[in-house]
Amino acid sequence: MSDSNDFQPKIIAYVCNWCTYLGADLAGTNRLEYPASVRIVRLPCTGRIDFNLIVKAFETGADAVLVSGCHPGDCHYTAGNYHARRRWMLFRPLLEALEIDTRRIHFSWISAAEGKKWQQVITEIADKTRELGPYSDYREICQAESEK
Amino acid sequence: MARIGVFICWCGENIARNVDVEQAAAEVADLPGVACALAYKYMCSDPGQSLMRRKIAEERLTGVVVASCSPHMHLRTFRKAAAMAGLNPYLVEMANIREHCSWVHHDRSQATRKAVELIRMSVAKVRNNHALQPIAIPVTRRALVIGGGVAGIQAALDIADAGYQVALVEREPSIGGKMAGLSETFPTLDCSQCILTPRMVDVGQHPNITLHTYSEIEAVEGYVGNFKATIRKKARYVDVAKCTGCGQCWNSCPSKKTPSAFDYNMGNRTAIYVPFPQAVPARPVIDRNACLHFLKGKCGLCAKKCQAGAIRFDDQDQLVTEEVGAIVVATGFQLYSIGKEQTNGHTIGYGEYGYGQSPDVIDSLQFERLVSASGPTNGEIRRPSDGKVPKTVVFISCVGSRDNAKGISYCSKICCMYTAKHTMLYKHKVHDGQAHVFYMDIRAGGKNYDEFVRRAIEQDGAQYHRGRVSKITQENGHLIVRGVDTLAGEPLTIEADLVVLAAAMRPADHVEELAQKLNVGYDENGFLSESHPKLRPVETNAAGVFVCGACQGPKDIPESVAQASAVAGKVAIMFSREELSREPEIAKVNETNCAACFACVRACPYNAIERAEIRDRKGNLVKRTARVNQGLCMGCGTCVAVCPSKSIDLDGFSEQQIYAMVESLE
Amino acid sequence: MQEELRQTCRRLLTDGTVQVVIGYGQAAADDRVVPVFITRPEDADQLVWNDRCFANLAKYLLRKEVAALGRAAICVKGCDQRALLVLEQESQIDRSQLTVIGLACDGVGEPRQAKCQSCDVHTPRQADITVGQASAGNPPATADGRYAEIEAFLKKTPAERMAYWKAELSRCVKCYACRQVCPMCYCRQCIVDKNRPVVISTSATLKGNFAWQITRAFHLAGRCVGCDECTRACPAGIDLRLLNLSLAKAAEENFSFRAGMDPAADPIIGAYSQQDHEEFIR
Amino acid sequence: MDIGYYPGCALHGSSNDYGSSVRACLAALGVGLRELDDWICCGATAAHSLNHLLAIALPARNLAIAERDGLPDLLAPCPMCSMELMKAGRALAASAELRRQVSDIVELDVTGEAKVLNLIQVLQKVGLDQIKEKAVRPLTDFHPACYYGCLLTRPPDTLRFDDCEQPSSMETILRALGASPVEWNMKTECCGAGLTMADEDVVLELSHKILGNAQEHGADCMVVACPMCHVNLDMKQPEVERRYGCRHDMAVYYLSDLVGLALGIDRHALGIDRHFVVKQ
Repeated sequence: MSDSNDFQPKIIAYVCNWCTYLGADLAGTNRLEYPASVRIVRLPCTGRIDFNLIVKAFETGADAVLVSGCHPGDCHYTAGNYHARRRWMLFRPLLEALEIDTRRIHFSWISAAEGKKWQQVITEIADKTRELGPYSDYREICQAESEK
Repeated sequence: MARIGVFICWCGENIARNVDVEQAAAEVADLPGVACALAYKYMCSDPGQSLMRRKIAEERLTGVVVASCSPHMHLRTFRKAAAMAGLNPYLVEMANIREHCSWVHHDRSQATRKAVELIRMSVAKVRNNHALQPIAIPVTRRALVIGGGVAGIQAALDIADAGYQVALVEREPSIGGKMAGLSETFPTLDCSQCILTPRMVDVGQHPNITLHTYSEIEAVEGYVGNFKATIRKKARYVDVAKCTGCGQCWNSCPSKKTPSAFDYNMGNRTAIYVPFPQAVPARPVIDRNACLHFLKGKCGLCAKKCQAGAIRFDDQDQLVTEEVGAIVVATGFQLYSIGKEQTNGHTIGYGEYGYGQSPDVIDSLQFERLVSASGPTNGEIRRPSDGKVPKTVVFISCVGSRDNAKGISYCSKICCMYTAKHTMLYKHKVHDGQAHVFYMDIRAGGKNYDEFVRRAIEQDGAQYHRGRVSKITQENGHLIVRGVDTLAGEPLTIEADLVVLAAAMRPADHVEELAQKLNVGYDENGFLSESHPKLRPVETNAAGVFVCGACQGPKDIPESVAQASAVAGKVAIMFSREELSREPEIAKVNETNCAACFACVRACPYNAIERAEIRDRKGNLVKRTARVNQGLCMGCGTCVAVCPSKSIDLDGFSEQQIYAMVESLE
Repeated sequence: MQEELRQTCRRLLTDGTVQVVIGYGQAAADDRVVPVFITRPEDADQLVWNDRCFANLAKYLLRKEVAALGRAAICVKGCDQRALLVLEQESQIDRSQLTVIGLACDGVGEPRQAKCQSCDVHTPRQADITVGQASAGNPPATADGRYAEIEAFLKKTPAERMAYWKAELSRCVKCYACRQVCPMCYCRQCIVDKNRPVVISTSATLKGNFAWQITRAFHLAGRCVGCDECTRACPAGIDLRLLNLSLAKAAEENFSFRAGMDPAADPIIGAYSQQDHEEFIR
Repeated sequence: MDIGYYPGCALHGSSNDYGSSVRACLAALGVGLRELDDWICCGATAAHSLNHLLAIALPARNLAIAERDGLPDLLAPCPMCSMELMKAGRALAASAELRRQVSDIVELDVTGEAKVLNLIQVLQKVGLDQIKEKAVRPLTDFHPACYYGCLLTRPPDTLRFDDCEQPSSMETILRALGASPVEWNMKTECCGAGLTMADEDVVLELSHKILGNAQEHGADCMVVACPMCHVNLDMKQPEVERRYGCRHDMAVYYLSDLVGLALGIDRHALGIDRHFVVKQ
């Protein structure tokens, strides 16, 4: 990982304030190292995370996106994560139809106690994205000039 | 033009070891809108904070980014410091370059680069922050307690003793609940009425408590601090103000054959009645369905006998409203109906136990009345069919509980204890009698609880058989109980005189309807949901609504009382201030753009969004719109995600702020 | 059937049940069928019914100009009627103030439009008045064939699919005809027209076109009734139906839900079940 | 009222007395029975222990015939048959995949929507008032013990009929016709059923207990709605009496027998004279 020639996939993580953000805090407290190319965007709840944010992440050059919040039943706001889960159930088939690479979109439940899981999830996403390489398809989409 | 100050913390070596803070400060100083960027050893220390305050003044900052630890650690600290310097606290954001950066990335150049990006994100965000004012909500310092069992009584008394007004609503003619009908209580065997009735009297006499008995909640409007409850006071046909409770009426009433609900139909009562002698208020009601005046248009003996002139045959239901700041739900439990029909339709009852077929198969609350000194047999244990003293009694636990096939999956928690108590009370009254208990497991967790069960077995000779009963049939005046003893590994048949079924505890009837009126959640069994099972055990997700007692889950008297006092503490804390202050980071609607599809209304976990109408001065409908109730919104933002036009947005995490953050990563 | 329709219209206007009938009429210039708004009984003969009656007229109910004409009756095919139900569920129309004339339909277009191949609402449901009889009855609701096109499309390789969409969406000129014609697109300000923040790039480049079509389609998740007006309206001939189908398929497979079919079924967006599956979440 | 009729093997063979009784009784009540064309085995006993799909497909074919011939209600007087048919119906209704698979096997479209009824349910459908109106002879002299056996109410999730442990539907009908059914303890105990062929001892012991309990509770006859119960309580009764040296002397009627008698149908037409225990 220290080899600077390695492709460092850009990961944007949309996380809820009460579980996953604190899980990442705990990973820090426990000094659990993971790839540095992840950028956390703190939101109150996974319920707040709109699908447009995933599209926007790819537009800004992300190679992978993570959406992570509280485990079912643990949502700080009772049900925001259930709403999110249902949205992604419908969103993924749409992206598959459009051939947006769903292998680059990750969802997880990480609690405030799961610093270790945070480290694992980020490490695995980085590894997997490294295998997939940069998301050049979407970059091409973003860079294509109007033909008209 | 934004003037943002960026303050980067070394956190001693914690950040500075892996992040080149000076270089970071130099890099972010050039970001658009940044007025100054500097690093300091400990931003959270007093000198750190005063540095920030000084810079806010000197540089006329319009926003602040503190790049240090997690916002969960110090966001409040820095916002407070900014407020002291005259900057709206909601113009302060943090970049977490410690937990999310220096502590987890050991490559100094990578960590520094990431720190710069995290700060850039926060700068992008704070450029789009707005000054927010905390939301102040006036509090009506008066509580409504729903349910006058032991939990409701305790909660009402504690709140009233703290100096606040309480309205206590009870469905039955008297407060007292299930506990008033119990004989003696485990594990001390003290008399239930002896400990409860003084409390009931206290409630009746407390200057801060308004009692609404024989009343039900019709509707609840409003939100935390500002509820308005409509209470239906059912027609009593007795003027409570005039009545002295002398008893002339019920002693002279000729209609004496109505089964007494208080005695679980084991005894009869008159048409005008108080449910039990120690009732509070000690004022009777007339049962229309039994009263000869109402049925046949004649009699009226009670009216003739009443010297106070308190009988009012023309009495009507009345609706009264109570304006309160907090609501306590303490509606308690009922027993699982052992017979055939179950309210939830698909579970099948216990037809094989012959409950409802043989009068000598009774449930545990009926047995309580049978051993109670004030019960229909004056405390003598005589079986219902022929009044004989039963020489063999079989107690069956888990009738309905822990039985997925026929009943419900949960444990009712109190049955093991009261069944042991029943065997003791029985033995104490019928010395030559033999008690048998069929059980699945004995669950006696609690102070002096297991000792109590051991005593029932070892001193009072109850025979415990680990196993289930398959069928109870009647044979020559006996009940033939066929079961299995799984420890002995053989079938067991007992010829019994009386069978007592420890039926499962279920929430009281119609609690779901009440919960819907209050916007309180409930589980698949109808028990009300607490906000957090460990840390917010008596709060609900409806702000200002609290739960205690068995409406939240099976529990015994000490637990119910403890919860009730906990609720009272919560209510007293809420009432200790004139206004509730709420975080302003909540949703708001752009009412001009709202297309009124109300997806947000559906999605809101707190029912905090209303369907509103905008009308012109003449009252014509201009348009409809969603509107956020500031007293209820908790700021999760689920509404924003479901709004296609983003006509609803979340302060503190607005669309503008979030997109600015993401786009800063480009 | 056309005569029956005209009679119905005449009667409704004569007896004052409604003040306007929204239906199909013949364009003066060519053989196209256009929406007409009949307000006088004597104009009822302008109404036509044939297999060129493509438009989903539900959209017009949301127009202020139409509302100003008074109480309305609307002519709908089975597919269009589903839109009415969704609009009612989303508080956009007051069904009690509306007279729905259901037109029994054997399909539109020559050859028949794609949506007509798997149609199971030849006779509109929940109509106040049904005109005509479809020669094909409403077949039992089976999902067979309904999603054949998207299923076939998903069998292509990822590279083929990516190439397909890049080619298709590069033709999009961002005219927003798909939005304007859609009965479910009734926002007062479309998210694409917002500029603080710019959620979707407004330029007619691939970047903006992908973002727009993802957004348009997903805002219809659990709401699209499959009237295919977007596809018909697209001047670039982009098969937007494919995207709508992918969502309809997901809705039916996951929640046994089809928008606009069952008045008693709760919407699936803005709702959840604790049992929702989550094998894609770790 | 016309309904589909699935006699099953028993009513055609060993228990044709039950068949006569059902036909005569329902005819008198104006219920037309349309026997399924080309019906086959319900799949009882053997199939369900051998092959799950076969155990669904056999009854499913009968359901499919009922659907094809437009018979939404289907009477199966034998409780084994009605249970197998209902079980198949529920399984089919729950799974589109199974419907497809089974439709393929039986070469008929099957949805499993045909409503299967036992004899009691058909009488309930006719209605107590209707039956009472047509009755000409009150059953005042009868003190029957109604015996449901193991299958009429079980498995409860499949049948959703009456209370599975304390049923009372037969009593309700007979009481309405003037009889005085007794309360007794073994309404839903097992009679040994098919063991009558394999292990007669078990059947004799169980039948003895059942007959004895009915007798002790003052019954002068028994009423059943199952061919197997009838075999074990009626045909085996002389053997029971011989084995246990007792005298039960208990006439065992089908429910349709007693309802038929109340309707004024003669014993011969009801097949009562083909029973083994005959009490005048």
